[in-house]
Amino acid sequence: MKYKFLVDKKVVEAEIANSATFHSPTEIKLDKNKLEILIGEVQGEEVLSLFVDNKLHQVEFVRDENGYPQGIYVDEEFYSASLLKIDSLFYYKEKPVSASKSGSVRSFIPGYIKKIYFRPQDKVEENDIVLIHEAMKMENEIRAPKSGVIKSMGVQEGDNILASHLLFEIE
Amino acid sequence: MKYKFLVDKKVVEAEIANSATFHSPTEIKLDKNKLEILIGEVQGEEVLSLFVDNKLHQVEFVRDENGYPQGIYVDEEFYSASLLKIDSLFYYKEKPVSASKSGSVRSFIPGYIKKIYFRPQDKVEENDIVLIHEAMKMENEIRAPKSGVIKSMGVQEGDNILASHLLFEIE
Amino acid sequence: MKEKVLIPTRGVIALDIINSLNSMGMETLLMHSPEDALSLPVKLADRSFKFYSSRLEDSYLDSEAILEKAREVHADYIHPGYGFLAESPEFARLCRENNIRFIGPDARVLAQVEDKIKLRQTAAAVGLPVLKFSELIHSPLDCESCDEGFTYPLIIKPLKGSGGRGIRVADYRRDAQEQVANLLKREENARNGIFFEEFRPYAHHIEIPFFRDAKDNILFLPEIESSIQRRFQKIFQESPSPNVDETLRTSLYERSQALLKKIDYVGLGYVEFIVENNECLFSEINPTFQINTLISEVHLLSNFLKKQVVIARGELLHDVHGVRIVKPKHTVLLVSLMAEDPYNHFLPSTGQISHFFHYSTIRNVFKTTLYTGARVTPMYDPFIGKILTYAVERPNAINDMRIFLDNIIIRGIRTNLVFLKHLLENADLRSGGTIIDFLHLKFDFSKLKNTEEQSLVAAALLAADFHLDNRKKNYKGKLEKMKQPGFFKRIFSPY
Amino acid sequence: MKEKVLIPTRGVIALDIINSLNSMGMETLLMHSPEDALSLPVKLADRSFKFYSSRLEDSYLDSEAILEKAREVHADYIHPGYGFLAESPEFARLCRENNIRFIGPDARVLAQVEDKIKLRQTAAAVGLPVLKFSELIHSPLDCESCDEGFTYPLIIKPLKGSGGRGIRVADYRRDAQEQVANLLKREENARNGIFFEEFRPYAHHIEIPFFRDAKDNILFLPEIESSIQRRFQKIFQESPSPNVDETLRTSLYERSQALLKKIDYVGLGYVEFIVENNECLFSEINPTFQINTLISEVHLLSNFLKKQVVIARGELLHDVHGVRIVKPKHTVLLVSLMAEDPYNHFLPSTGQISHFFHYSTIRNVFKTTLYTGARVTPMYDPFIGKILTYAVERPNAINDMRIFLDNIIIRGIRTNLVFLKHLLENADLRSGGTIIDFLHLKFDFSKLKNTEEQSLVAAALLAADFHLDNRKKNYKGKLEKMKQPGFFKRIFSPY
Repeated sequence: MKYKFLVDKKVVEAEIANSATFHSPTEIKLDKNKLEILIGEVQGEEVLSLFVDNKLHQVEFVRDENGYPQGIYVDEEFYSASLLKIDSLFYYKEKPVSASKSGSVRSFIPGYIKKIYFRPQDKVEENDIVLIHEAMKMENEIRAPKSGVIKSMGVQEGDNILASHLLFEIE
Repeated sequence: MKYKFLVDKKVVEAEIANSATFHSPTEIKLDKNKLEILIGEVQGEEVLSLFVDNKLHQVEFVRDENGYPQGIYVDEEFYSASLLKIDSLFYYKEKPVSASKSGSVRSFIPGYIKKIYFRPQDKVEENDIVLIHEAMKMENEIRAPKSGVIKSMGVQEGDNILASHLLFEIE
Repeated sequence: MKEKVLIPTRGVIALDIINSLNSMGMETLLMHSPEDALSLPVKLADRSFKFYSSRLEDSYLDSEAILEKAREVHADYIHPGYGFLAESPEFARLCRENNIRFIGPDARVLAQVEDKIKLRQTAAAVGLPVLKFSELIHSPLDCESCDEGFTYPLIIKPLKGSGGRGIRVADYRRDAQEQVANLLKREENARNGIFFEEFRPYAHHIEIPFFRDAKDNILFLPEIESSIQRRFQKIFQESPSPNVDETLRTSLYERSQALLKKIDYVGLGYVEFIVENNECLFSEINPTFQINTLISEVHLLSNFLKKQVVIARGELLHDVHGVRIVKPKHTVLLVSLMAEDPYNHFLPSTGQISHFFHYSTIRNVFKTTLYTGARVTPMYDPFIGKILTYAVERPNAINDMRIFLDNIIIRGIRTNLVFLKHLLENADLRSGGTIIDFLHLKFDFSKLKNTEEQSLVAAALLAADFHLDNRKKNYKGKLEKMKQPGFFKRIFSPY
Repeated sequence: MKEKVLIPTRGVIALDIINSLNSMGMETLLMHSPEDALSLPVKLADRSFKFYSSRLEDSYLDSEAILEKAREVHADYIHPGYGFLAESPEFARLCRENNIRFIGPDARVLAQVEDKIKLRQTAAAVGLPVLKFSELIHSPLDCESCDEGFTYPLIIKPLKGSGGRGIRVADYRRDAQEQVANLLKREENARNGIFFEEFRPYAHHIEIPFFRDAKDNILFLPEIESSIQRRFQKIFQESPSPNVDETLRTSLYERSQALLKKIDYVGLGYVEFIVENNECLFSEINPTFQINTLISEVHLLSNFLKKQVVIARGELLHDVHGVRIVKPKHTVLLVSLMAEDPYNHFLPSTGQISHFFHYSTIRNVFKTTLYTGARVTPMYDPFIGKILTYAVERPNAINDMRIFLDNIIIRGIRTNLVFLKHLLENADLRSGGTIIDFLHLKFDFSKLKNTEEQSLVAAALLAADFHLDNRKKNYKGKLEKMKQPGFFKRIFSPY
């Protein structure tokens, strides 16, 4: 089988014998190079160790909600990646539609509401600082995405919130 | 409520207020002494931290198959223990019958069969060394519990075995 | 009867304090927020007491609650760590009034070092060249007058406060005005004011650690260079500095001595200088026990905190008469482990540690709050550990550090480990060219990835993953569309 | 092009070797048994290769398989660790024939130290008092003649072999005969024979670590006392020994030098003496890299293995001309962490590590194969780690060790940690009274538990457990008979 990937903006083609299970050292052709992959210990479904050219690697796959690769960590280093082709069949990936309503603002990381400068029904100008969202030592000034009226406040000063918590809505 | 325990051959009586849940610091009377117990973090059913007089302890309960205490590890130190009395009602514990057939010999810890000196049908005298069972660096000489004939061998030289594996039977 | 020390602080510094005090045979009583109930300090302290809330004002900053507990448990001392109440003259005064020894300089000294502008004026008065600063700023309008004689970019600093909190860099006046406006929204800044300070990207940040007692006996330790910072947090520190020669060193000590005598500083502290070419400009004094105290302990070969306690007792440094300067036998390095994702703009990364492993080696110390199962919460500082190595030759210390970083595995959160590894391979760092704006001027963040060879390994693994998945599917006789591709578990870790 | 070192060994020693070689910029190629596939060395080595079976004869003792792999990967060196093939003249010879450098003394030297009786005769010939030994024993019948002039208890030792394997103590002749009979059942003992040796319970076991090159240059390191042993495994080691004064030290060095010159020993080794009063009797020479090499590294402040490699290259010790004796600046302590249950006759304890945690401090090293998730198998040695501390003052080193042990948490198996903690609090140990039969004569195993206070805590916890259980039951309205009493989970661990 042939697989074509985009790895950090470089196209790489990999060829693997159909029969390969990697339970014995198995060669993968990569463009002009060759690498040998071997699965070490297995526990039930889970692979506990994996060798490339007899070198043990720490590997972490980052997949999208459909399970397709978005990237991979190899020994802590991250490589963006996407699948282009399997053998001759092209592979099209449908982007998930993100469900963000304009005017409603959510936290992008967990944190702590340090200060709030407006109350519901207050008028705000686009780019006004509505509140200070502190995550660890960083103070993030959360600004109004557009001018309008504060419809609702999702937080109070002193709240600890998780990521994508509704902070406020503007109408 | 009053509880009476045998802890390392010493009888100790403990008194606890019926309502005690230890979610707030709660006193336990022990003979002439007092200790305060507090449950710290809880995760679901599991208690993650436990304080005695504000000191965090690592605790491990050793229970018999009925769940009754046989001992307890406190900060790695072991205390044999058994319950004698709850309030006025005495508590009798029924000993489990151990199912060891005389003549059949089992390994008491996991290990490796280093050497076997007899074959099935061989005559053995009581106390003859039948095989060498090696666990880590220790060689354990496994002897015949009685005189007789080796009825069966449960192992071969070089076997790795687990605890209570049948080693051999004598008739 | 053991002496009791109440420790109302958290994190790595709490670990340092507990560990030192335990080895001194003192009883360690920790106060911790509910958020920190499962933290390592709670596990290592002799006893621990929970604040009722995790809000800073109701926990580590609640001097009332702390003093009440101190009275209740009959604490002999309070060690405030750093940050929080450690620099508060008010708190030091309250401790004295309650007959509890505050481990740190007394209220008088803390008040003197708290006001950064006054302190520089005092320093200038005794002949020290000081880092250029502006008039006090109380409104965005002040910027126009105050930035006179400064060139942008410049630094905006609150008059009081510490730990890099609230420090900003402004690239041009309008930027300055905006940032000043925002900074002044914070009540304490509005009250105390803020000021401008010159920004010297090519200079070095040098600290002189010292102990001084009431009889003007001073113990000086080898200078620490902590130029390399991110968001004004120290990332890489070393001692002695490769950028300080004997002449400069001597004058750093002399100037420090003059200033300390002038303000009659008693206790542990760090005199901070900005050094460029042969200029060394006084910046400020840090009056607290610090992360990098560990560096000085290696030079001193003894427990630093012991001396802090001696001075808190009002005694003299028994092994110092006049000025004693400790000469370095090693180059000591210290890097900061942060719960930040280097692949996502160094945003804080929080969660539970699913795997934690490190393999300790000789001449190396790793102090961290992490353990398998620990939680990193968004409540606090992303600083989660420090790693120290030392060797006679600087390059060996750097190599040892580099190798040790490979022997640390952390799963469950993202950390700056990769970043640190690349930092330690940076040619300018290895040649000693550590400067204040190092990360912008000398470090290539795009380098954070990808040797050619490694990306091939990545590709091979991706292919293997898909291939095994295909086989699985074929085996199950489902060839058509892959529903959930990927054979390997999402997180796959050999440790 | 990195030089390649093949490492056909396991456990802590493999970690030491991999770590040292990595820091020397050499490529580490590990060979491991299937049983060890998830072990730490596999994770830390550059590359690793699996033996096809876990039987010793087919793995770490399979010189054929090892040499074949060495040829296949073009290894420049083989480091055999200790035990296994490290002391085999045959294997050293095979390495040479295959043009692979064996890191250790050559076949000639190994053959000379292998035969313990011949070696003592050689030592006696150059004027060293030696530990009393008997004729060679080939049958239980020999005991009667051989124990002449000995007083029971005496020691029974195989002529060849190492690591405490096969060593026994006999309390009276009949006992000796039985044990001899059993020992002779082992083929190698039957072939090589065994012998008696005097047992001196109040003596000290002293080792002199050294490097010697082909030009008779010798580097001597401070002596190591390793008197305290269990089942002939070293438990507590320290250097320098509190029982060796300057005069004695000098004669230990002089005698070692004379013997080493006589047998023209080239490489790293340890000369072992039994010291009692002012007598010091030569016992044997250990020719391998060892667990306690770490102690010498602290004294030397440098990588020990580097010198081993230099000599394996056939070069001279570049920094030693004539005799160089390293003077100790610290007292260094080393304790052995064993997977043994101190509450069950120290039987080996095996299983998977559910929690592993240690908090590292300064002047302290913890080398262990443990990590959360690791498995301790019954296949091998229960030795799972070593802990080192050092300080200028011996009592401080002991205190640091004691405190550090409290900062280690291991769950899933039983270890000798409690035993070590009590050992470090033993008054005789603290006063330096470390003798060979220490554990029988000076250590109270019943002390392994139970301060009064602690057993009250135990009782309180038991009561709380039952009490909460009662409440639960009442709440559920079941008051009659308790089916599964106990509220807390069976294993309850705050870490």
